[in-house]
Amino acid sequence: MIRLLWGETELEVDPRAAASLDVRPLGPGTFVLRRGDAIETFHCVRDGDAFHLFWRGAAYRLEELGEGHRAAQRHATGALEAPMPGKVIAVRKAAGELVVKGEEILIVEAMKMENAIRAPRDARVKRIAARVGDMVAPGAVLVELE
Amino acid sequence: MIRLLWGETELEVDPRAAASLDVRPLGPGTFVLRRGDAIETFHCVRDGDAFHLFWRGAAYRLEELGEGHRAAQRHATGALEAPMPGKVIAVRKAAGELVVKGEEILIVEAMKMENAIRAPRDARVKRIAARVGDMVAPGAVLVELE
Amino acid sequence: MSPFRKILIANRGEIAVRVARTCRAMGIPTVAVFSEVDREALHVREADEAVAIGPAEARHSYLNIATLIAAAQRTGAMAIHPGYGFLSQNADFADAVAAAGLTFIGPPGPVHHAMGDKQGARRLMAAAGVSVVPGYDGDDQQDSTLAAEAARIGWPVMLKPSRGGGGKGMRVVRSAAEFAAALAQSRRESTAAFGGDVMVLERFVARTRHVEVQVLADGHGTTLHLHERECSIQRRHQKVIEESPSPGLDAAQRVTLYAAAVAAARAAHYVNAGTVEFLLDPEGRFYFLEMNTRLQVEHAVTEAVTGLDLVRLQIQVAAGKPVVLRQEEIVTRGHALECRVYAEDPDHDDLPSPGRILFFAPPEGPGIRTDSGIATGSEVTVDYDPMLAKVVTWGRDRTESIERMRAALARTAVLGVVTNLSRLQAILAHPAFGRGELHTGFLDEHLADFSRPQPPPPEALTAAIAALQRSRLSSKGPGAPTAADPWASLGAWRLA
Amino acid sequence: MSPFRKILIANRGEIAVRVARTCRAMGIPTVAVFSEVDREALHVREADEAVAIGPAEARHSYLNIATLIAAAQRTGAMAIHPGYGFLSQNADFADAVAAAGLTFIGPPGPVHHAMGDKQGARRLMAAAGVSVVPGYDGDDQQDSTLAAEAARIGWPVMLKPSRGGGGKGMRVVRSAAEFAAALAQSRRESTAAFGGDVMVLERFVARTRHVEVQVLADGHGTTLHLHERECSIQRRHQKVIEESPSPGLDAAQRVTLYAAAVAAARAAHYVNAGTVEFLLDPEGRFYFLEMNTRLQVEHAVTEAVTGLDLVRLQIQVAAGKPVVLRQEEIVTRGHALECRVYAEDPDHDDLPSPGRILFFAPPEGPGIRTDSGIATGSEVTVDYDPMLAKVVTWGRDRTESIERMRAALARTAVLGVVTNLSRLQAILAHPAFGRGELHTGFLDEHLADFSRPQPPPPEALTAAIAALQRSRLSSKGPGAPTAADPWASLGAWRLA
Repeated sequence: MIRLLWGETELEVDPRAAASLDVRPLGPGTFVLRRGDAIETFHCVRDGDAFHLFWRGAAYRLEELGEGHRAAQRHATGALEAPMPGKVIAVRKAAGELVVKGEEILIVEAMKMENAIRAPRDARVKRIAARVGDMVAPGAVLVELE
Repeated sequence: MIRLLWGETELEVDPRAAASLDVRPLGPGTFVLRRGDAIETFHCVRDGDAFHLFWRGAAYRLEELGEGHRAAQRHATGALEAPMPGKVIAVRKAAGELVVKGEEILIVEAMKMENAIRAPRDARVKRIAARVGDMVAPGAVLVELE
Repeated sequence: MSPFRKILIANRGEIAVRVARTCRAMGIPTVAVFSEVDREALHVREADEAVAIGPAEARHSYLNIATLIAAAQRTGAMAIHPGYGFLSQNADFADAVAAAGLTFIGPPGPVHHAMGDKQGARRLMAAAGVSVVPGYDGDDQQDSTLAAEAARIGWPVMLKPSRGGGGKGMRVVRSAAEFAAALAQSRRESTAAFGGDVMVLERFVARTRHVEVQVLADGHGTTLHLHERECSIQRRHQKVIEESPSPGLDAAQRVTLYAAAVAAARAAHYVNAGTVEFLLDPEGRFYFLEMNTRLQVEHAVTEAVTGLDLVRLQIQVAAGKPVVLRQEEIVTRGHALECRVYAEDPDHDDLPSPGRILFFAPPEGPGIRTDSGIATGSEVTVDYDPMLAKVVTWGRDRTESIERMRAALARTAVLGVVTNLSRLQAILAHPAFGRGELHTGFLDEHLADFSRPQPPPPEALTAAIAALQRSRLSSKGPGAPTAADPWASLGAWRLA
Repeated sequence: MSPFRKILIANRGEIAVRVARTCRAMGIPTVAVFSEVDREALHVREADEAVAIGPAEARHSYLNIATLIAAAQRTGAMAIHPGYGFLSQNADFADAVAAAGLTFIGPPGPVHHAMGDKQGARRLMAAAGVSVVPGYDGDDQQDSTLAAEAARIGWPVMLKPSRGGGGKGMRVVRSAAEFAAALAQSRRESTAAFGGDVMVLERFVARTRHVEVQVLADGHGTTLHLHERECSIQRRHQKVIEESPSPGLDAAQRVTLYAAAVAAARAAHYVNAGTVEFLLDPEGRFYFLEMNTRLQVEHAVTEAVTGLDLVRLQIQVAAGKPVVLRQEEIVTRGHALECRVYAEDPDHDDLPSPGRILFFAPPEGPGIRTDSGIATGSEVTVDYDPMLAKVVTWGRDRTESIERMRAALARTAVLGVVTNLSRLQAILAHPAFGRGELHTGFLDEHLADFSRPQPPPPEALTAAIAALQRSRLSSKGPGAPTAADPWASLGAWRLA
């Protein structure tokens, strides 16, 4: 079975079922599937280990998982990650300070919108891993809570 | 120099001049040329030894000529060629018959239009190289005149 | 509530795509049909289901009535849209569809029968008091009779297959000497295209305009006109550029014309969308030419100026719904133009140019609509009509729609086959076109020696070689392209 | 005669593309400008010349007045079109352009100055007898004063940067406790986006509609309205879906509204195209909200219903030509909708989703217009607004334009970045939207817990794997793809 990750959800596909399908390329990123008379045009593009799929009006991003690969534990307890690429424009707390649930810890700006990184629970800040002006990638750990 | 054939016309391009141009690909078949501030988006697609170019509203088909290659003598004296792919639907003359200039010798149909192959001059038919029902490729010799 | 649970589109190319789009907006699933060479064609991709209907040759596939009806029944389609061309005006097909318990989206068989051949239509219109071009529409079809009638009418004479359309088999014959060969050729083309070789003769009037009126009748007593289109720019009797409104009509002429069209439609007991074609002579007189009992290629210009979706109206009428529009609600706004892009070489006597579409980019921008049957990678075969796409522009007035069309044509990139785009551009740029001085001989008068292709400018060639160099460089490089230049490896894609 | 020999477009993205297209139709060459990250952007390709204007950060490039004017002078552009956003409402820019002997395509500096900040505009409108939302527009901008005024107005209070637009820095504050933090954040965003942090307070009225009137004044005494747009579907105070006509107005309200808009424009000595925004409360009362002294994002819906090209009109007015339209000639036809496609993740709190566009196919069909700033291969960076494209549909009535929009959105394929297309589809499908029951809290009321993404159906996954398998197979095969399957090698194109 081929194992795929959609968001946090693992999905499986039987490669033999795929091999037996009537799917043909029509142009860059465009394919057509036929099952009897039914026909479906869809779009699929590879992007490193991931691929993007457009099917019946909806877009999906899927990651292919190798043999024995496990979905990464994306949210290690207490680690707050950058939700998107952007620039840190404010840091409100320092290591050792207490934060209450919902309180702003730092602010990342992208596309001219501010996005606050807030405490998910009452906790003490263990480490602030970013400074004002830093460009951060999505998934980068910005804050660790105790 | 790179030698190109456009229709029956031979053209030349200096490959060093090309190498020094600021041309970048933007997508499949799409390129952008910059010279100072001037910018030109154009389309170019390779097709075997030929390539197709779309430049400022006009489309061109060009063939690259190899070293020492000469433009083919496309119209050997007395040979009448199929002007496009199609099906021979009528043959009016046989070998040995006389034809007068403008007279129909045979008819090729393509895209539901009939296209008559006519005698370019008064002559005697040497050979008819196609039969009714034949599918012919462009450039195929259909008739030889003496 | 959708009027039909599913519709089969018995056509291909741009019109099949266009019909499918309206069906999709109406929430009606569609079934495409395809011949062997059309398996990957664009019209197939637009549908929800697709049924193979046989070999490339149209008479065994797109003209095969039994196969088409079987495809509809197998897929559960309740109605069949015939598009234009193929079986769209075939009375037997309309009858067979009805006999199979399905709905034909178009007029019923008897209407096709009455109007679908020019012979009967001329007689019916003359009886209804609509004037027809002086000519011959008799039953005696012997070659000698036709030759005698042609001489009586006076040269030049227009030879027309009684069945058919799209200019196929039509010829102007200028003298008795040419007549026999022309008749034979027209008959062959007519038989091949329409399955019959009855001919009609008409006096050929020079410098006429082709003006037609879109009509819509619902079978509940309402017969409306949707204003006119002018289609005088023709090549080999095939329309090339159409527009609405016509620049050659005044208000009084319009009133007369619309009334004649509605009278013609009523005389024919017309139902669904149709077109009454007229010839407008230099003195401003109208003559009935023929009635097209189907959607026209050029219906998009009517849609642009009236704001109506003709395919939607066709479907509603076919479902038996009365048309709720009143005549006074159907007003035109602005001006629309349509240019037909053909795979024909304007520099070589319009020879068809089949092949693979290596690149296609439709023009984009405000007021531009492109209805296309092709995409990059499509195969244009010798089997069917060479029309690839229609570029339609709309503007507040004729000047603006011409401006937009000129900008649009300059951005319509078709590589892989030769097209008539250079000629379309030349027509649009011609001062006489700008002044609206149109007639069916426009191309012969103004652009007969148009064919003077210019070689690509040296700058373009150098840039093209540079593009190919970049492609080669990167395809020799290490496997995957870099993030900075992700397209490089695609520049060189070869299409053998 | 073209009014300008050449125009520089001081913007990027879809609006720069759109302005270039009208210029092309008018025969006016254009100059694009681009920051370092936009070198290959779509808007650059649409122009005839392109000038680098600095680094990605907007204040050093698209907001750099001196650089833009120098670019215009170097290339010989006679006029500058500012698009929307960036410097489009900047009085200093308009003044500097004029001082450099060039034409600013928009109102002159003093108009921007008067109307461009909400504070002054509120005061001017109140003086002209146009009602404004109860609030505070005073000069005393101390935090404590604003807090006290907010308490006086009564919670909830709307906090708005006096300068700016696009919803940036706007916040609803529900209680005194939240006020200080909200004020600080709005001020930061305002400073970053608009270079100033003066705030205006307004009473927040629930369940209001946002209705605006497009106006056009030529500086020769003619001030016209081009009917209204409703823009009540908003997210984070940013418009998401707009339409014209508004489904929430009756004929009497329209008359009042248009008169108020024209009065507002006249009070502002307005010249060129602009928009007067109103809030319509549940009791049917209008309040002046602000005046946008530029082209709006949503101008395309006005173009669709009026048939006017607003960019063309802007250029003509800027060239000093009187507008020859009469008010009674400006009639709307049918109904138009616009959906803004953003690179934002609707399932994750609308987080921006920059990245490379791996595939983009705009929807096609009758009544659909797409104004896009992207193409396959485009890079969506974090530096600018996340709007990728606008899908505009027109129909004979609201039902038809909704139908067409739903079909269009289902065919708008964007791969590589996450977009809000799923939310747009959910809004269009909502019964309350269909009934026209719109207000600015629509999304919170009806789609607050919209975020329930469904995994791809098993059939889709299997098909996707099949597509990838086919790509791999052929890329392992011999060099050139075969004629029968020329695309196979492209299926697998990797974009690292």
